[in-house]
Parts: sequence; structure tokens; C-alpha cells
Amino acid sequence: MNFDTWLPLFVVLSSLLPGLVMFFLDEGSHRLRTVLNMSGALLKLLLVGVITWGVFHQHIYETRWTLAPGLELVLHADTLSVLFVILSTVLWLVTTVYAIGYLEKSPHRSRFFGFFSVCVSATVGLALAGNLLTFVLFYELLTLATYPLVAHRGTPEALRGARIYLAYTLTGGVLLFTGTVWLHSIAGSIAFVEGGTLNQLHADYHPQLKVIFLLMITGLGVKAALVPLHGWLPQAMVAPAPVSALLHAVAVVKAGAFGIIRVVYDVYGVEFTHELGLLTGLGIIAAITIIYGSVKALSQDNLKKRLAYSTVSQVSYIALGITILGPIGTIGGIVHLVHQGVMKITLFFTAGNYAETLGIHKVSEMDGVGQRMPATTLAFSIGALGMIGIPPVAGYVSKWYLALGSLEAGMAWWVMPVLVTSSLLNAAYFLPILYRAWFKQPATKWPSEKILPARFETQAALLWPPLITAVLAIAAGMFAASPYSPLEWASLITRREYGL
Amino acid sequence: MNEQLLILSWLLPLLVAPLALFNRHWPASLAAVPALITAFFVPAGTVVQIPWLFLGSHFGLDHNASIFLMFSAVIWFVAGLQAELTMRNAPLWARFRFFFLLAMSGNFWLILSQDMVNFYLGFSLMGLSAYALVIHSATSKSLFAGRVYLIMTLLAESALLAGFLFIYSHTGSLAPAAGQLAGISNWAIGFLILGLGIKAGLVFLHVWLPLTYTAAPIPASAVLSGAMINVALLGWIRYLPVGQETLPEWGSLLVIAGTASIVFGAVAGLVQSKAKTVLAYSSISKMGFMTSLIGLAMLAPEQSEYIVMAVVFLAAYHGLAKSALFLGIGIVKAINSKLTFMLLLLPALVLAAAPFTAGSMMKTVIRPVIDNWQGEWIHVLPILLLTSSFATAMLMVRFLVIMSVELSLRPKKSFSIALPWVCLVALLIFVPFLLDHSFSPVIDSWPLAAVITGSLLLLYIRPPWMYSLPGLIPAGDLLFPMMTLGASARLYIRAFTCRVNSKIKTLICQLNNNFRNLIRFALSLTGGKS
Amino acid sequence: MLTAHWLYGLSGCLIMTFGLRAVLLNDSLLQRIIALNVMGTGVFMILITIAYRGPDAAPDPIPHALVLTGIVVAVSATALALTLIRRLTEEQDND
Amino acid sequence: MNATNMLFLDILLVIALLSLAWATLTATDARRSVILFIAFGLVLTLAWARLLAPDVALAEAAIGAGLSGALLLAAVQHHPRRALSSERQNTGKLANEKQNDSNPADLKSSVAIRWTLTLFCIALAFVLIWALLQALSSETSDTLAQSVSANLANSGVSNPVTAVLLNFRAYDTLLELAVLLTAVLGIFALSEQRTGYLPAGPVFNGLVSWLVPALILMAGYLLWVGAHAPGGAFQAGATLAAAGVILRLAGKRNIGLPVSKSYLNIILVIGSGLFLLVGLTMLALGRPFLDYPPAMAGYLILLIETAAMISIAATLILAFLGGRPRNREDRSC
Amino acid sequence: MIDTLIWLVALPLASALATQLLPRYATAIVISTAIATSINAAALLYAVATHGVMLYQIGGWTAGLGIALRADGLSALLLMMAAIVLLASSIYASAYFNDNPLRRRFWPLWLLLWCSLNALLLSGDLFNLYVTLELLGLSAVALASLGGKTAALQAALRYLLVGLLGSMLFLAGVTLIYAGYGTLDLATLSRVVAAGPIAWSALALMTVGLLLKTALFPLHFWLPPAHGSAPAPVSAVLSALVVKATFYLVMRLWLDIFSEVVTPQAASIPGVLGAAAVLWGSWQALRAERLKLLAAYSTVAQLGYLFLFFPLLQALPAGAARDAAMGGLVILALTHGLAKSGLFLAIGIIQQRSGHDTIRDLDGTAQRLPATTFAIALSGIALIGLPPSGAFLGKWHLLAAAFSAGQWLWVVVIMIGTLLAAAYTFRVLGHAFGQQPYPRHPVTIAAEEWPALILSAFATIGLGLAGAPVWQLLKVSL
Repeated sequence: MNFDTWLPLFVVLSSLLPGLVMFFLDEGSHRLRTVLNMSGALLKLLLVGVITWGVFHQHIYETRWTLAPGLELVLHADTLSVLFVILSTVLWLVTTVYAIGYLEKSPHRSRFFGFFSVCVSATVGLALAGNLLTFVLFYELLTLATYPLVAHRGTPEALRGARIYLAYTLTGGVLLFTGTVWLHSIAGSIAFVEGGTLNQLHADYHPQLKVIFLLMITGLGVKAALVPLHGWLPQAMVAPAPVSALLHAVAVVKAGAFGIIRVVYDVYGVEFTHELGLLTGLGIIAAITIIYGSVKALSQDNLKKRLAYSTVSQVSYIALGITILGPIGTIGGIVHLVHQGVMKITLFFTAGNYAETLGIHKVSEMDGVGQRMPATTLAFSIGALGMIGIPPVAGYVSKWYLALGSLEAGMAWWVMPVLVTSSLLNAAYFLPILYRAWFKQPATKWPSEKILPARFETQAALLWPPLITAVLAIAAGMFAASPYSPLEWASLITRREYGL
Repeated sequence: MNEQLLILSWLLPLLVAPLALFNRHWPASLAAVPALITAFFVPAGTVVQIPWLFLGSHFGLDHNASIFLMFSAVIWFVAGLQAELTMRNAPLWARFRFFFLLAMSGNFWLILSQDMVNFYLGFSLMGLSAYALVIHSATSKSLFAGRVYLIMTLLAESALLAGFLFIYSHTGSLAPAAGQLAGISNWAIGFLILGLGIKAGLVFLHVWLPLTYTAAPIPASAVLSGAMINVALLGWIRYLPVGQETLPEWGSLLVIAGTASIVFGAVAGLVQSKAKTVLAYSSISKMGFMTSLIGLAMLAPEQSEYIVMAVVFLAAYHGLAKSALFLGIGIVKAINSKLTFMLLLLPALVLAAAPFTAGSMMKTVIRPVIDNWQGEWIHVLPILLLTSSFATAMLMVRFLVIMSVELSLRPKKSFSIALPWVCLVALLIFVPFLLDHSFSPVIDSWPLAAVITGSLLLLYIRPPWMYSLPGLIPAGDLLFPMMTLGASARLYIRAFTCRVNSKIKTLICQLNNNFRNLIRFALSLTGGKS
Repeated sequence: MLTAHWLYGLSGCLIMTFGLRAVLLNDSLLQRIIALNVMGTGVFMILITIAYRGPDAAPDPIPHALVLTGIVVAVSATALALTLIRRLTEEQDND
Repeated sequence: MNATNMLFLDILLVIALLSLAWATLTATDARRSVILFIAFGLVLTLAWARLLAPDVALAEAAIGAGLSGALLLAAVQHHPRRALSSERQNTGKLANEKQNDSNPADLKSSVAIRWTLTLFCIALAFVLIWALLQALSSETSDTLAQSVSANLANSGVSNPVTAVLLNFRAYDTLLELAVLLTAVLGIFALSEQRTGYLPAGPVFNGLVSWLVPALILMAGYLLWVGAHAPGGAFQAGATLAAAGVILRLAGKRNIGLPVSKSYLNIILVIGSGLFLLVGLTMLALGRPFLDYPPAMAGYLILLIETAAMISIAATLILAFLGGRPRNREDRSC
Repeated sequence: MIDTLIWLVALPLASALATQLLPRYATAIVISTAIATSINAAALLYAVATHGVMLYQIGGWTAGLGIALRADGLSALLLMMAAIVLLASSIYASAYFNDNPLRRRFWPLWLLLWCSLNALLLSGDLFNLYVTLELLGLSAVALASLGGKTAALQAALRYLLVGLLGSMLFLAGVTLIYAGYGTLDLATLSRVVAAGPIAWSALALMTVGLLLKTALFPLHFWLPPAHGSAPAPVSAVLSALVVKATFYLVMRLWLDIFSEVVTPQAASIPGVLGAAAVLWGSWQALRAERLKLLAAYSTVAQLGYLFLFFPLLQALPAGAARDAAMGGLVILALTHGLAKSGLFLAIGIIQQRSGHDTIRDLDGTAQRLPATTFAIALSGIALIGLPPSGAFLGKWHLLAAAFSAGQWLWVVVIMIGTLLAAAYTFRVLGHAFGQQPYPRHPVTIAAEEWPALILSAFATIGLGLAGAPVWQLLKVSL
């Protein structure tokens, strides 16, 4: 037994165990819970740091555990998983701080933080999954862990949102599960191998493989919120802000997108997928989703809903990147996984701040909020500009690579218009908010001002997380070309995927 | 040191901008000083590579950039000073200055950047910050102008980005050398022309320009018209394969579009009733001329070196003169004296290329082109020149007429606020003598001289018919018919979707009912609950 | 095969199916219990028939033992069922 | 008796059995059903005897017809109206199958179901007969019966049925005693004893006074004889229980059972308890469970049978009484 | 070592007698018996894993003349599950009946039930199986009627009648077997049985009898009221173990002893019924108004899943794929046993706390009992078949077998069933969320909440992650 073999497991356990302990903590033991939360998050960060260094230097970290004959639980750290793990770990740390501040006085904190930790463990687990079975396992665990978080408020709307969320994701889960088993019964083991392995199967299986692909992508598409499977996402907005942040930036939608990446690159192999004629369909869906989400976002007055539809649109950039055959498009898709995460979490944090500090839930209530909460609004602006694709915020890097990739692949004739339209629509639904927030006169009275300005415009624990993530978003864009940046890491992944 | 200055030129305004929010007395426009120093003292050819920044950054100062930086820095500096002097106590001054500095940073940034990402970054920073300048007065007109401006700017940015992508995918380099541009796809050229054409106010793409210039506060209009508009030319010079290959279609397109702009700008401008609007149309007209020059360069690559030189000089003069005019409006209105009005005449004359002014130096610049020209487009250039001069002259007359009306209405203010402007005007008059020793202010274009003289006479006489024309074409001209069209289309589409929607709704309703009945039936079969 | 086998085997089968039919169709709980007993008897009859080896041969003792056990089990179940019925009627009377 | 007479008797018996069974099952009145059932049991005894199964015949007479009949009669006696009523209050499938005059639609479906089930039963009868005849006509090896007789000498008894019951398949019997215990515990858990009958008149009392000792004596005999002839613990227990039933009918409250709860418990438990104890003792002696040493086998079996008889009798009597003893101090138990 | 087999039967029986005699010490006796029997079961499991099939000839007589107890991987696993469930339920029951006079009646019957379960799982003799079935049935009925209300009595009576009918049909089948093959020993029978009218009709009779007791659709009608109105620990054991025991017998007969006799057409009958059970049971569970009824209908559905395996196992050739599917079947059964018992125990707590189990009105109660709600959630996960529960592995193999055998219909059934299960589970869990005050401590009644939680967690996490030995053990078969 050596440390390398168990490291991936430790990464998962570093949040899972504190989470399980937290369920059984008394509601009043605030300090112990905070200590558990933070030490778990920091330990995970440390472990992930080690893994990152190792993976960069071609070390192999793999935990294997036999569930049944032929069914193995494999946690394996490769470049792609490390990218996602880092994202989740860093953002979890930030979100934990935020959540501690956000839920300061609300009830059921033991439950909340317990599920919160399980949720992150599931995300990390599916990031590190070394085969489809493991992926499915953590994918479902994620569904289960997020349901209580969405329902946390317990209001009828919250329960309704949670129910809808569950209906969608579980159906998706069942489809994914069925596809996985089917594939397993055809192809045997289904480890994630860079470049995929299914092209070696006999051509007789190709029709079945197509159906399986459809099943799996539909299953994953639910979480990735591909139209028309996106219906849960705007409903899940009832969740507390840290949850929405995590849901949209890291955990759920990303899990879906990440899964699509895995299936296309590491199970089917992108060339083989293309050969089967499946990429185009996915691409068209992604394109429709991008436009649809943006158009829907335009007409939302509820801030979080607008952000939700924005997520619908933005996450599909990842899927779009996948469907662009060739390394550059791939880089664009993969790097957007990180960039969208950092930017969207900033937006949700700030939306939460508005709600928590001033009771602002609607765009129409945001007039002049920049004067009352300049730092928060600054972070919001950075996130929003990044979403539009304005440098130096990270978003432009993704769009640049996606567009470039489409040019290389000869798909520019439809990808570029989609990208341009979407960017313009992004601008159309974000810039008016910025205008209101900065340039309009504030209302005489905020909807319900819960936190009065003291040293900061709001609680410190609420203020710092969005600022940090905003800085991260800018840094990811500004230092895109520097080593260890998300872009460089995505390039490394792509090189390995394409065997370059 | 040179490298640091280069970076500081755009970085300082960016860094100072947030500070400017907190201290309203500190003269923040001094942030343009490094750019001024860079423009005048850093030798062309200086290069700074920052591989870790963005996708790999590349800054540098070539000849063209040097000249662009020179006049842009001057304009920003002067406009900034004037803003400090006149607007300090206005509401929202801090915000204005913040975005003023950001736009300034963006402008310098894109001039100094040699790679496309940084160019684009500067371009969008400048474009988006200018939005805040445009809507500064927060009247409904300025908000409307701002909206139009923003939409067009975003369109421009998208198109520019698309163009850059095509270039990158062709050359594989973010900072392509001129030689690498040969053979770039038509898409790239098309997007560049579209994106920068919006910025340049090319006819049909110009609708935002008159609105914006009219709505913005005077220092903002000055930088918009003097510095920002010209970046379109810089972009074209840098990224179109000018001089690399003959592109007859694109070239003629630019020439035609440019010519149309000249004429349209003149026609629409003449019937305006606001000084700023007239200047805006004059910009359209003037930019049209420069655009057609670039078109000519594409038609005749061998001439491109001279043409580009001419364009750069024209841009510089146009920029300086136009900003001087805009600033002058403010000065004249504020100080209300004959002297300032007379001073305002000078940049107007310069712009109209009047004899004895720096404007006539333009001929010196263009003459080599005409001299060396061989080819079928030989006759075009003189005609263009003439048309443009004529148009400009007419517009200047119109401008002065309007200004002369305004003259008697305002209270007097201290002359001290006019100081930067006076310096600018002086610069405009005297710099050519400093730069070019062979410059001789002689009259070599009698027809033009006649036109100008006649116009001045006209100005003195003020015939009544001149007052009946204004209002024929509103500022923003084509926008309004287009908006009417758009609105009716939207109405139609809404009506259509409503109909379809209601049909779908009834269908779904029916299906729903059927389904419910089915379930009820199934339940009755199973005997209800057990 | 002996005639007795025919006769008793057949009647065992018939008694069992009579019983089964009555269990399924009868209304009264008491009669259902009786029917179950009758049905069991049918099965027992088959068992005893199997054990029979002719008038002169000793029969197989195992089925006999099985039937003995079966009878006791049946009476236990019957007793429990009857008590249940009694309690139920009492409860219903109380209701 | 010659073969023809035998056949005649057989046919007569079979016809009687079938018609009694049919009559029992189709009687409209529960009381009549019970009486017919008892009659059926008595005729059955004859059939068992005819098929050379005297042990079973005895058991049927005592238990199948006798005690079951008594239990059923008692049930009819106490709840004549309710016992006949259908499970009308029940919801669910069974209730749906019931005839319900108030609803013609139900009636119709009920008739349909009735016929379907009847046809199903007829089909089942044919299949059963077919399979049985197949089985009887195939020459199956008789190894098991042979090995019974081969091992009879080692079993400690000479009655092969007793040998099977208490030695070869003693485990079955142990579990069977557990079944009895379960039933009586279930009955205890469910209800209390019925209130007693009125004290009997002098004539009946006189009858009781000699019938009960005779039955006890007979039980003892059956128990003893079981080792080598028809008889055994079950028959003996049932006979003993019959004595109890008679006492009960005579109005005796405790019918000889101990009043103390713990003694009663011991009586109930002793049958299976002693059986189990013997089995486990063998385990302690290093033998398999219930593997009696051949020399001791006879005694051990007798011991077990005695204990079993007591428990069986007590169980059957308590079942007839219908519940746990009424106890003033502790009504809840 | 080999004595573990008989002790598994003898000890609960002895303790049952002891509790009847010494009611004052009943709880102590029961708990120590439960622990001892669990250790015993574990020892048996270990012995089977290391030494292979365990055989115990009672009375020293050879099987056939005497009765043999046998334990292979399958029975050892089920015994172990029974031990775990009963141990947990015993602890639970000691608190549940804390000051209830029923306690004295409860314990002996409880132990008799355990005894009969063990006896059934170990028995290697057809007639002995009949006796154990009767013992099981009567003790189960007696326990189910303990509630004492009209509904409980009615349900118990129906349960009894159905059970008796089932046993009687089973006995008829046994009779035919004895008539045809002259043996009752299962091992001997599996050697001599051959396709033909005797085997077919005997198997049919026994199967129908057992299916009645296993409550396979449409013979399930008695189950929901019986399981729904019994006391909580009894419901737990009825749903988790009692129906499983008869299912075990069906499995033994169809997949082991009569495997040569069963045709694909015949095997598809339980498959179709199972599919119907999955859909109907889940649908009814979704419509149930009471928690216990929901759980009971869920049992109907879950049993359906088990029967879906039959046509697939019949279709798959002997080999790795069939072994894997077999393991899936067993792990599904084990998971359901543990999860369902955990669920019923948890429901019992809720019912005790709020005095009812109407789903609509659960809000406050569910929120004041976080640990119990958590137990319900965990068992719900196992019922749905979500990872990492054992049922996930079971469903995986079920699906895999369906794909391998090319029987697509079952795939759809499984998918729909899973979604319905999710629907009815989360219908309940929705009530756990709200702004009711959170209790100071997550666990309030340790002796009741921990058993429920541990059973559910075992099903959901233990079997899912550490289920691999099941396949190893199943290689040890008769």
C-alpha cells in the first residue's frame, strides 16, 4: 500500500468525512462545524496541489476497489480530472467561507453543511472517476446531495424547485445508467482512456453505440442543461445563494458538461464519435441551447433567473467546444469549464449579496446599487463582462479558442454566428444591469435592508468570496498564456487527448 | 526605460482611474503625460514582449503608431485638461473622469499593442468606457444615443474579433507581420471593414455617430471625434493587407463607400442645426475621404506606402482639428467673446485645408501619390480631393454660422479655462512649420480658395434661406427609418408568434385533456385504489 | 398400480380441488377455514394412497408420518384462525 | 374380505367421501358445514384404516374430526351470525370477488370470476390426476421405505411410523411442536378465554365422572403402545385434550390445568423444550443433534413423547378455551 | 464448527421457550440470543466461504431417511441478512415495546419467527420445508395481529388464509414429488428430477403456493394491509425477511433443483408478473396515503425486480455472465431486505412520535427527527437503486443481463420502475424540509433511531461498496 494509490481516495474523503460528521453535530456547535469545514477544504486543497504537481510530472495516482466481478470503482487522476478537481476545490473553499457567512443565523445548518460537503465530494469523485461506473456512481450521488440543498429553504417554491430538479436529474441519471450498462455489456470494461477505445469494436455494434451515445448524452445533458432538458435549472434558483453558486459554477451543470467531455473524448474518442456522425447533432443542440438560453435570459427580471438562463447558455459552450473537431476547439471547450465556473460563481455570490444585504432579487430593483455596494457590484461587473467575452476577464479566451477551433475545423460558418449572436445577447442582458447598478439613481429605500453598512458594505464573509473569484476570473484571462493557467492546462489535456 | 514608458503609457491611466474616483481635485488627465513622452521621445521600433500576459502580449511603437500616439495623446491631454477646468464641479464628475481615463487607457493600449488580443482589448475598453461618457448627461436623448452607440460598438467589437480570428487562423500569429497578411481570406477583410467601418462612421454604419457626438459632453466629443474615431484607420492599416496584394473588389468597395460617406456627410451635415452635429457629419465626410484613400491603396499596392503616409497625416490633422473645434464650441459658449470665435475659425480653416494653413500641407502629402500614380484610377484621387475639400468647407461654414448664432447668448467666464484649447489651436497652426521646413503656405488650389472665400462672404451676409433648411434630416438620419422598419417587423413577428402560440396552446390543452381522460379510464379499469 | 390407488388417488385430487375452489369462492370465513381443512385432507389422502402397497404389503411409513404432522399443523392453524375470527367479530361488535 | 367386496367398499367409501366433502363445502349454513365436516372426518378415518394407516386413522379421529370439529363447533356456537357473514368490511381483491347483491355490476363480475376459478380448479384437478397417475404408475424405487425398515432396529421403537416421527424425522416433529406452541402463543396474544359454560346437570356430571378417567387411561395406553403399534404422543395428547373438552363442557373452569401462569407456561413449553433439550444433550455428548444412543433411544423417545403429549393436550385445550386464562390480578397478560 | 447450523435453529427456539418461561428476563435473553445468533451466522458465512457447502445430518441419519441441514453461499448470505435485520429490530423492539404489555407476548413469537426463518433457509428436505413454512406463517400472522385493531386483525386473518393456502399447494407439490421420485431430500431430488408432467405440475403447485406467500403480483393483495398494519419491527421483518424466505425457496427450486426442467416460456411467466409487480407496486406506492402502505407497496414492486431475473437467468448460458447476474439478484434481495427493514423501523419511529403516518401531514415530525429522516432517505436510495447502494449493483446486473440476453422489454420496465421508486421516495422526503425548529441533537431516541439508520446505511453504503464477497460466496453452491 502506498500513498500514491490512496491519494485520489483521500481527496474525496477529505470533504466526505467531515460532511458525514457534520450531520451528527448539534445545531449549536457552530465553531466545530466551521473548523471541520475549513480544515476539510484546506486539506483537500493541499492534496490536490500534490496531485496536480504529480500529474504534471506524469505520476500516476489511482485507487481501485472491486464492487463486483467486472465492476471496479476507479479513482484516477489525469490531466482532465485534475483541472476539474482544482476548480471544485478552490471554489469550494471560497464557497464554504461564503456559505458560513450567508447562513449565519438560519436553521438546519448541520444538515446544510453536511450535504454541502457530500456534494463537493461527489463532484470531486466524478472528476476523478477512472471509468464510467465510477462516474455514474458519483453522478447520482451528486443528484442526491444537491436535492436537500435546493430544498433547503423548505418553502413550497423550494420544494417545488427541488422536485423538478430531481425529476429531471434522476431521469437523466437513469438514462445514463442504462446507457452505461449497455455499453458495459457490449464493450466490457469502460475505463476512461485518452482517445477512447470504442473504435476497436466491430462495425456491427455501431448502431447500438449510437443509441447508447444518445442515451448517455441525454442523461448527461440534463445536468448540463442542454435544451430541451434545461427546465430544472431556472427552477432550482430557489436554493440559497451559495448553493446556486456551486450548482451553476462547479457541481451540477459542470458535472454534466464534464461527463460529455469524458464520453466523447475518453470513451468514444472524438474522431470515432465524428465517424459515427454524432458530433454534429450534439453541436446543433449546443448551438440551440446557447442561443435559447441567452434569449430567455433577456426577459427575466429575477436576477438569479437571468443568471440561470445565462448558465444554460454558457455551459453549452463546453459542449460546443467538444463538437468542434480538432485540438483548438477542444481547448476552448475545456478551458471554458474553468472560466465559466469562476465567472458564474462570482455572479451568484454577488446576487446572493444583493439579496442578503438589501433584499434585492430583481433586476428592476437594482437601480444605483453600485453606489451602496460598490465592491460587490464591481465583482458583478467583472463577471458580467467576462460572460460577454470582454477581455481581460477570462471569457474571451474561451470564445477565442472556440471560434478559432471552428475555423480550423471548417465549421465557422455556423459556429461563429452562434458565438457572435450569443455574445451580443449576453451583452444585451448583462449591460443593462450594469447600467442600472452604476448609472441610475438609487431608490430611496431598498426592498429590505438586512445588513447595514459598517466597515464594509456587507458582511466580510460575503464580500471577500466574490472579490476573490472576480480577481481569479481576471487573472485567468490576463495570465492565460502563463504556465499552470487554465488555458495552459487545457492545452496539456488536449495534447494528451489527441496524442500530440 | 523606453519599454517601461511604453507600458506606462496605457497602464498609468488605467491605474489612476480608480484613484480618480476618490479625489476629485487631483488633475487626473496628467495620466496622459507618459503617452505624450512616449510619443515624442521613445524611438520608433521599440518593442516589449510579455509572453505571460493574455495569450502572449506584444507591445511596440512603429512609425504609424508613433504618429497616432502623438496626436491622440495631445488630444486626450488637452481634452482632459479642459474637462478638469470646465466640469470639475459638475455632477458625476468623478464618474466621468473614471471612464475618461479608462477610455484613454484603451486608446493608448490599442495604439501601442502589436498583437491582436491587446488591440481588441484596448478597442473594447475604449469603446465601452466611452459609453459612460456619452450618457453622461443622462437625458433621454443621451441615453438613446448611448444605447445606439453601445449596440454599434458591440457589433463592431464582434466583427473585429471575428476578423482577427480569421487572420490568426491564416497567419498563426497574434502579431502578424505585414508580409504574412497577404492572402488572408475575404471573411477576414470583410469583418475588419465592417467592424472598423462602424467605428469610422462609414455610411450606413454611421448612424450612432451624429447622435453620440451630439449627446456627449464636449471634452468627450472631442476625444471621440479626434482620437477614438481614427483608430479605425490604424486598424485597417495594420491588419488589412494594404500594399501586400491587389484587392480590386474590396478596394473599389472602400472607395465607393468612402465617396458616399463624403457626399452623404456633407449633405446631411449642412442641414443640421446643432454645431456638434455638423461637426459629427463632417467627421463622417472626412473619414469617408480617408477610407477611400485606403481603398485606393488596396487597388494600387505599389502606391500604398505614400497613401498610408497620407492617411496617417490626414488622420492626425483631422483629429487635432476636429477636437479643437469641439473643444472650441465649449470655449466659445463659455467665454462668449469675439476673440474666441475668431480663434475657432482657425481649426475650421485648417480642416477645410484653407491656404496658408496647415491644412494645405495635405497637398504636400498627397502630391507624391498623384505624381507617381499609374493606372486606371488616376482621375479618381483629384476628384475625391476636391469633393472632400469642398464638402468640408461647406460644413465648416455651416458650423461657423451656427456658432455665430450661439455667440451672443451666454454669460462670460474667465478666459483661463481656454488656455489648453488655445495651445491646441496654436499647435495646429504652427506645428507644420516646425515639422516640415519645406512647407510653404501658398495658394495652389484656386478653386478651393474661391469656395472658401465665397463661403466666408456668405457667412458674413447670412442669407435667410440658410435658416430654412435645418431639421430636414435629424441627427442619426437613417436610424429612424430603420427603427420604424424594425418596430413594424417586430410587431408583425409578435402577432405571428401569438397566433402560432395560441394554436399550440389549444393543441396542448387538448392533448392534456385526452391524456387525463386516458388516465381516468385506466384507473377505472383497475378498480381504483386497493 | 392398484385399483385402490386409482380410486383414492382420484378422490384425493378431487377433494383437494373441491377444497381449493371453496377457499377461493366461499364467503364465510369459517367455511373458508373448513375448506382449507378439506383441501388438506385431499392432499393427505394422496399421501396415504402413495404409501399404500396393497393389502398384504406393509405400507410406506414415511407418508403416514408426514400426514400425522400435517394434521397437527392443520389443527394448530385452524385454532389460530378461529381465534382471529373471534377477535375480529368482537372488535367489529365493539366498533 | 375378498377383492370384489373390497372394491365395493372402496367405491362406497369414495362416493361417501366425495359427497360429504362437496356437501361440507357447499353448505349454506356454517353450522351444517361444521357438522358435515365432522362426519367427513369420521368417514375419512375408515378410509385411512382401509389404506392400512391406523396411526393416521387414530389421529384423524382424535384430532382431524374430533378436536377440529370441537373447535369449529365452539366457533359456530359463539358467533353464529358473524362467523357466517362475509368480509364485507374488507376492501381489496378478496372483497371484490365476493357476491354483493346490492350492486349488479359487482355481481356480474363476481359470477365471471366464479366461473373462471371453477374452470381453473377443474383444469387443476385434471393436471393433478394426470401427474399423480403418472407418478403411481411409474415404478419408483422404494428405497426410503426399505431403509426405514432396515434402520428400524436402531430406532428404539418397533412402530415404523413412530420411528419416522420421533427418530428419523424427529426434527420435523420438533418443529411441529414449535408450530403448536406458536399457535397457542398466538391465541394467547390475541384473546382471553371464553367465559365458561353453565355447570352441567347431574346426568352429564355422572357421565363426565367416568368418561374423563377413561380417556386419561386411554391416553396413557396410546402413548405407551405407540412404540410398537399404532398410537403415540399426538393421539394420546388429543385424547387427553378430549377429556379436557368434556370437562369444559361440564362447566369446570380450570379443567385440571394449573391456575398459576408459570406452571401453565411450563406445561405448554415442556413438549418442545424437552425435545430440544434431548437433542442438545446429544450435541453435548459429541453426537449429532437428536442422535440418540441406540441403547437409550426407546427411553428417550418415550420421555419426549410424554412431554409432547402433555404440551399437545394443554395446547389443544387452551385452543378450545379460546385464549389466555382469565386472570383477575393481571388481566392484561 | 459444523454445529453452527443446528445452533442457528436451536438457539432461537430455546430462547423462545426461555422467554415464555422467564418473561421478566425476556429482553436480556432476546438481545443476547440475537447477538449470539448473529455471531453464529457470521461464523457460518465464514465457514461456507472457506470450507464450501456445509452439511448437517440431524440424528446422524443419512439425508433422505433423515433430514439434512445444508448451507451454501446463498443460504448463508440470507441467514446473515436475517441475523442483521433481526438483531437491529430486536434492539429497536426493546425500545418500541418499552412499556407495552404486548412485550411479553411479543418476544417468544419473535424468536419463533427467527427460528423458523433460519430453519427454512437451512432445510434440505421438502417436507421439512413445509413445516418451516407453516411455522413461519403462523408466527408471522401472530406477530402481525399484535396491533390488535380491526384493520390489523383483518389483515392478519387474510394473511393467515393466504399463507395456509400457499402451504397447502406447496404440500400438494411435495406429495407429487414424493409420489414420483420417492425422495424428499433436495440434493437427491436435484439429481433425479427430469422434465415431465410430474416435475412440471409439482413445480407449478409449489411455485404458486410460494408465490402466494411471496406476494408476487397479482397474488400480492394481502401484503399491503398485513405489512401496513403490523407493529413496526414486525412489518420490518415481514417485508425484509419473511417474503424473502419464500422467495429464496422459489429461487432454490427454479434456479437450482428444477433448473433442468424450467423452459424459457415458463421462465418468462415470473418475468412478466415481476414486471407487472414493479409497475403496479410502484404506482400504488406513489398513490399511497400512508407511509407504511407506501413501504408495503414498495415491497411488492421490489419483489417484482427479483422475479425479473428469472427469464434472464434462464436465457443466459452457465458462465461468468450468469454468475454475475445471479450475484446481482442476491445482492438486490439483500439490499432490499436491509433497506426495507430500516425503512419500516424509521416509519415506526415517526408513527410513534406523531401518532399517525399520513404522508401529507408529516412535515413537522420529519423535521424534528433528522436521524430518522436520514434513515428513510438512505433506505429510499437503496429502494430506487441509486449508487452506492447494493441495489445499484443489483440493477446494474439486471440490466446487463437483459442486454446480454437481448430481452429489451425488461430494460424499459426497470427504467420506469426506478423513476417511480424515486417519485414515491422523494414524495416522502420532501416533507423533511422546512423551517421547523431543528432539534438540539440529531439523534433523539438512540435505541430506535440507530438500528434504523444502521440498517439503511448498511444497505446503501455497506452492500454497495463492499458487496463483492457476495459473488465469491455464491460460487459455493449445492
